[in-house]
Amino acid sequence: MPDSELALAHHFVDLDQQHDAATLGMWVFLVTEIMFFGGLFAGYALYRSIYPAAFGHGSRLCDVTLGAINTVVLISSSLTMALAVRAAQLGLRARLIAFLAATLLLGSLFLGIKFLEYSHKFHEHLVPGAGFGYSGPNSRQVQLFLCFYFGMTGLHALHMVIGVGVLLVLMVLAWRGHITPLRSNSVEVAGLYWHFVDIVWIFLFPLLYLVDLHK
Amino acid sequence: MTRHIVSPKVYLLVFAVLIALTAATTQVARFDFGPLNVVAALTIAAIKATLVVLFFMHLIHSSHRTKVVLAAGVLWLIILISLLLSDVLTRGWLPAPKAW
Amino acid sequence: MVSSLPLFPERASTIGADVDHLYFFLLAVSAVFAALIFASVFYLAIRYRRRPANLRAEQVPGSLTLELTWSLVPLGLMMVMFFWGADLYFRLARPPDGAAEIYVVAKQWMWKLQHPEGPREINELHVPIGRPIRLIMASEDVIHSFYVPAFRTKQDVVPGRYTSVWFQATKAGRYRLFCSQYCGASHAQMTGWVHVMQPADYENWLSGGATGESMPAAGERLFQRLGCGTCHRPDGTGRGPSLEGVLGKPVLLQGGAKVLADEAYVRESVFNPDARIVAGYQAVMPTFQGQITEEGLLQIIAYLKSLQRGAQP
Amino acid sequence: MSTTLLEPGQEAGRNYLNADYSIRSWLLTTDHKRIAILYLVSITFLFVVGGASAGLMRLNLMTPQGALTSAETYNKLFTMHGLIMIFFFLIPSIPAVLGNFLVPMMIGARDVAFPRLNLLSWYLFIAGSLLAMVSALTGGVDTGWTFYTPYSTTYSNSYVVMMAVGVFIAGFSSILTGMNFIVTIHTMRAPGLTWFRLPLFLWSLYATSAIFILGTPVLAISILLLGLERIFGVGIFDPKLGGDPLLFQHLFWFYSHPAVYVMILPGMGVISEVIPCFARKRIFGYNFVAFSSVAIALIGFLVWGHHMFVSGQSVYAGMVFSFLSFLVAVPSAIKVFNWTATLYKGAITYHTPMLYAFGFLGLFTIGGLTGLFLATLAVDVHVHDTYFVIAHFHYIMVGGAMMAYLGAIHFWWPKISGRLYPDAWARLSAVVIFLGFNLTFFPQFILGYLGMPRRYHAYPPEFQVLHVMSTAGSSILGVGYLIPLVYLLWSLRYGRAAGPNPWGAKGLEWQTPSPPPTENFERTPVVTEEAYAYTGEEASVDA
Ligand code: HEA
Ligand code: HEA
Ligand code: HEC
Ligand code: CUA
Ligand SMILES: [Cu+2]
Repeated sequence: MPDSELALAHHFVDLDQQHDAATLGMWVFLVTEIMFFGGLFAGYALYRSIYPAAFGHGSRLCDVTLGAINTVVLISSSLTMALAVRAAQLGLRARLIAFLAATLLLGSLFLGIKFLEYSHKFHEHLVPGAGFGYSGPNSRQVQLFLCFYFGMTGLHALHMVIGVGVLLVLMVLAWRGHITPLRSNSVEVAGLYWHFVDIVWIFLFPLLYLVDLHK
Repeated sequence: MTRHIVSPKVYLLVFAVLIALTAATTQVARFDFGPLNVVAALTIAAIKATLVVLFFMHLIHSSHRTKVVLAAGVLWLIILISLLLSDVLTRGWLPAPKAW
Repeated sequence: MVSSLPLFPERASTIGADVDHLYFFLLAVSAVFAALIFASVFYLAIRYRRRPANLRAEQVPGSLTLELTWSLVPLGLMMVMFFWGADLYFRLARPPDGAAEIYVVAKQWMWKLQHPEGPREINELHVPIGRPIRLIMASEDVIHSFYVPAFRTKQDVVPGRYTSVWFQATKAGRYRLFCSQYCGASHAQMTGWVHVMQPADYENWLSGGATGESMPAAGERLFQRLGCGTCHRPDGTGRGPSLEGVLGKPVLLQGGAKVLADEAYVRESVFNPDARIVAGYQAVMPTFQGQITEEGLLQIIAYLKSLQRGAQP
Repeated sequence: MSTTLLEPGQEAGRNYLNADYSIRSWLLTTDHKRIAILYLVSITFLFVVGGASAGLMRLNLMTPQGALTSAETYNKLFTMHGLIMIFFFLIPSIPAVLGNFLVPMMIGARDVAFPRLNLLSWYLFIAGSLLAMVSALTGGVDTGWTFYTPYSTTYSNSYVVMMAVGVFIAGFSSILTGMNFIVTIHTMRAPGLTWFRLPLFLWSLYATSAIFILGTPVLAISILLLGLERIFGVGIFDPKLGGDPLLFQHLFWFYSHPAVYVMILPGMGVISEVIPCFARKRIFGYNFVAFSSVAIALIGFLVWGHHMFVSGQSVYAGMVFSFLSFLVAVPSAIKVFNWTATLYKGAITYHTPMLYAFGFLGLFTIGGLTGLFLATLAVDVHVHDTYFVIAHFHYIMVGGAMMAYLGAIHFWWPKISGRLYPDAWARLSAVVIFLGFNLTFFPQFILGYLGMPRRYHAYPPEFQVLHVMSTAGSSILGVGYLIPLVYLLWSLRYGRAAGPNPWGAKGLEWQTPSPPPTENFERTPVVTEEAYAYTGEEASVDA
């Protein structure tokens, strides 16, 4: 069967329509993601506006260096992802696999560093709940801040894990030669998702790590 | 089919700017501008996000429709946050009565 | 049987009549428009039913004039509703100066009320006619809502903060008090009575029932017991500012901001003292969360207010 | 009687129903029509469950002491009732059943854009409703459908987490449906089918989908946070940490107010199809009706705070929200007037769907107008959380949306099943439902203004007469709902074959056989005329 026939699902008229539907679908999905994280951002905005001091204190508990490194790692992974999409559209299979692998690696690195941060917090008894051990000023509202810290970065990390899973699948598909210029929608759409997750982090970094850096 | 293939140079340039802005936001945060701290942090983040959206996510080459979809998402987030804050920030406005 | 079919609630507060008038206005507008629509639908459906003399519909073009009319006329009426309602709402939200205060603590599933003069009540509230009363309300657990239909007023009682509601009763009698925010198993039992009395009767009741100490006195005892007085000395020589006369005045904070010292501010100062620091002082005040009950804090507030008036209890 | 009709038992050609009879072919189908049927069966069951709990509630409220059930049971009943009716019945009703069936047919496509996601959305729905049922059977939830914190996070001793997960999952099913509709309507319209030739039903579903996309995720995250807080005992709503109980309310209503428009917009779309068909008229003011759907969806997002006028929300925010609530009523008014005007100079027949449409017009008007009472600040202070609110939303949701849903089922049943139902029975049940409905819910307006609070399992004796009236009405209403269940099932076997277009209606879905073939159309249709291009001479089965 020619590639164009393999690529077209039965209910679409042509490939253009199919591509259109796939990308529009992904963008619409990303809008739902914006609103999903949006609930957390809204809560964050509320509490930061009424407890500015406590959010400053809380922010000082975050490791800026690790956060900054992770930002760079994630932005780099976005670059490799963009290059992977390009390779897929041009049909450069070897490059596609290489860039996907690079993205996967960077994504895992990000998760590793995140895990390190979490375990630090855990050892320092900075996890909200019964064993919470922070005794500085505003300790309850600092706990509130840390709820946001864990909630937002945790949800973000969950998205990363899903993204890593998607990358694995794509690598297998690419390996088997199922990704061709006409059948590259999946890579393109996964790229959109990956970049979105990157954007979320771009906002989380200053909002969680940098609040009180000047003090 | 109108799929735009972007040169890797563009991607690398955008990447460089993003890294520079990351450095910038960390540096800016070392100074205290009072209430402008958040504004500065969010502005830089917004610029970075815009770059990612425009170039990595090819919004710049996408249809009008895609742009509207994304704009709706952003606008709705702003609605959520601003109407929420319209409650929280104005709660203290009503002066308490003189009773004592 | 008919006598037990009530159609309209009793009314016993100054604001009640205003709310009812607005309600009648809304009823009238609604009746007119509902009638208009029902009548048109009935008339058109019958007049243009398909029958041998009317087998064929006649297409009519749209009309911008009509569209504008039926958007703008309702809009205009709705603006009347909005401004009228908002004006009243604002009045409901702003107690008049000099209102008498009664303190309310809600918990699953009862209302605890205390008059500054001392009497405490449970699920019953005695108030005089003709005097604005302001309730300052706190909850020990979940959200409740203080609702007296005859007063046409209602306010949620929210844990972690104070809310308040005011009314001025106009008619002696006994009126139902409901908890109108769902609060758990016995939500429907969290009801009581408001007894509206002639001022003289009320005074009698106050002095007759007042066996307990007054709220400011209780507050003062608490103030001493918790050691507030060690830092907050009347002359301001302690580690904290003097609290005499602080309520109702603007306080200058560290960083230059100003805040009006109201009940909520005292609450925050006691439970979360680091949130806002008074200019010229250190953040050394410990939090008293978990050490003071909602009622106790209200007593301290009553005490601080009494310092205000200069009248030592 | 037109001669194109088949006799009972006579098979039409190959169609989506007889394409394959195996269970597997149903459970793994990606055909939007079959998925619609799957939804139809599931939500009908859930409606009966929700209705039965309403029945028990009404029985309990016959006496002031609430003698039938304990307080705990009553609280679980109205929570179940509200949650099931809203999340598992009314929200999916028109969109997931008729929307799934009709969207591709109305635009001349073979399926929705993402058929597998569509099936997934049904499975999510089933998973969510199973969790809800399990949590109900194993002990129940007593938070009210609104899940207000801190009661739901800390104080309730019931299966809140399981129910929350159920609602969370069901939310994703709506998101998938919404995504599918938006993408399908954007990318898969038949040649010639421009936006302003779309049936108004699709405009309303498009607006509905926009709400699904923009609103549901916020509900999802707030429910998720609520569940986490309940599991871990610490979280962002906790007043002990300085958390603001109003935050949850804001997030909840940010979704749940727009969600009420999710429930009414599709119904409005149905009315916009039914009235032109049985009046044989083009709809009056097509553009206004179309844009008012969009306007409702958009402005509907700006008014959520009107549920919080006495919650301790800032007075100023209250005023903003009240003002905006009035604005959002204007597009609804526009629709009502345009529908009425459509009757003018028509050739009107009183088929069952049309009777439901009349019922909708009347009851939605009353429900909507009483919504204005609630949007009026000072009046809402008095009637908030009383039976006035209960009456308001049942007028809109049962009187409006439910009438529209039944109207839609009766309108498209011949298309879905290929059969006609007995019209006399259908009209009778429409009348019974209308009467029973008003007897049930009109007294509740009076109760509400008298001050009867909602969610009370027992109440002061002076309210009894009105409550008894309401209970009496609800039993009539229950019977009214049973009749269609019976004759629609009956018609599946014994109904006369319907033929492609029994009503003489316009629209692409009527140009294909009933029931439609799996691929909907033999060849992609080309659209050359406006929607509702009725001339007045279309033939239909006799009324
Ligand atoms: C399908 C569902 C649906 C719909 C469409 C609506 C529509 C509206 N609703 Fe309703 N509402 C609910 C379902 C719905 N509501 C539910 C479920 C609750 C309670 C939730 C809970 O607490 O459990 C609720 C509660 C609720 C409240 C909170 C009450 C309280 O708790 O105190 C308010 C307050 O403003 C409100 C207002 C409105 C308004 C202004 C409209 C408007 O959109 C109505 C617009 C329609 C019209 C106005 C009628 C048609 C117009 C004319 C006939 C023209 C003539 C008009 C004029 C002259 C003005 N609703
Ligand atoms: C789509 C939404 C929807 C629908 C269709 C209904 C339908 C009905 N509702 Fe409901 N209702 C809500 C949504 C809905 N409701 C919501 C959201 C709440 C708020 C919950 C909360 O506070 O959290 C509520 C609350 C609510 C209350 C207030 C409870 C309280 O606050 O204490 C009452 C009281 O009368 C009530 C009654 C009814 C009745 C009689 C029906 C009838 O129309 C139902 C009729 C249907 C049937 C009866 C089923 C079909 C018949 C049979 C299967 C035969 C068998 C019947 C019996 C065993 C009786 N509802
Ligand atoms: C260890 C000393 C200390 C104790 C004990 C203490 N306070 Fe304070 N308090 C302070 C200081 C210092 C400030 C000013 C700095 C600040 O705002 O936190 C203050 C501020 C306040 C304020 C705000 C005053 C203003 O002028 O704006 C109030 C109200 C208050 N305290 C009430 C109390 C009450 C009630 C208690 C007892 C339950 C108490 N304090 C116990 C030290 C103390
Ligand atoms: Cu307290 Cu309801
Ligand atoms: Cu609403």
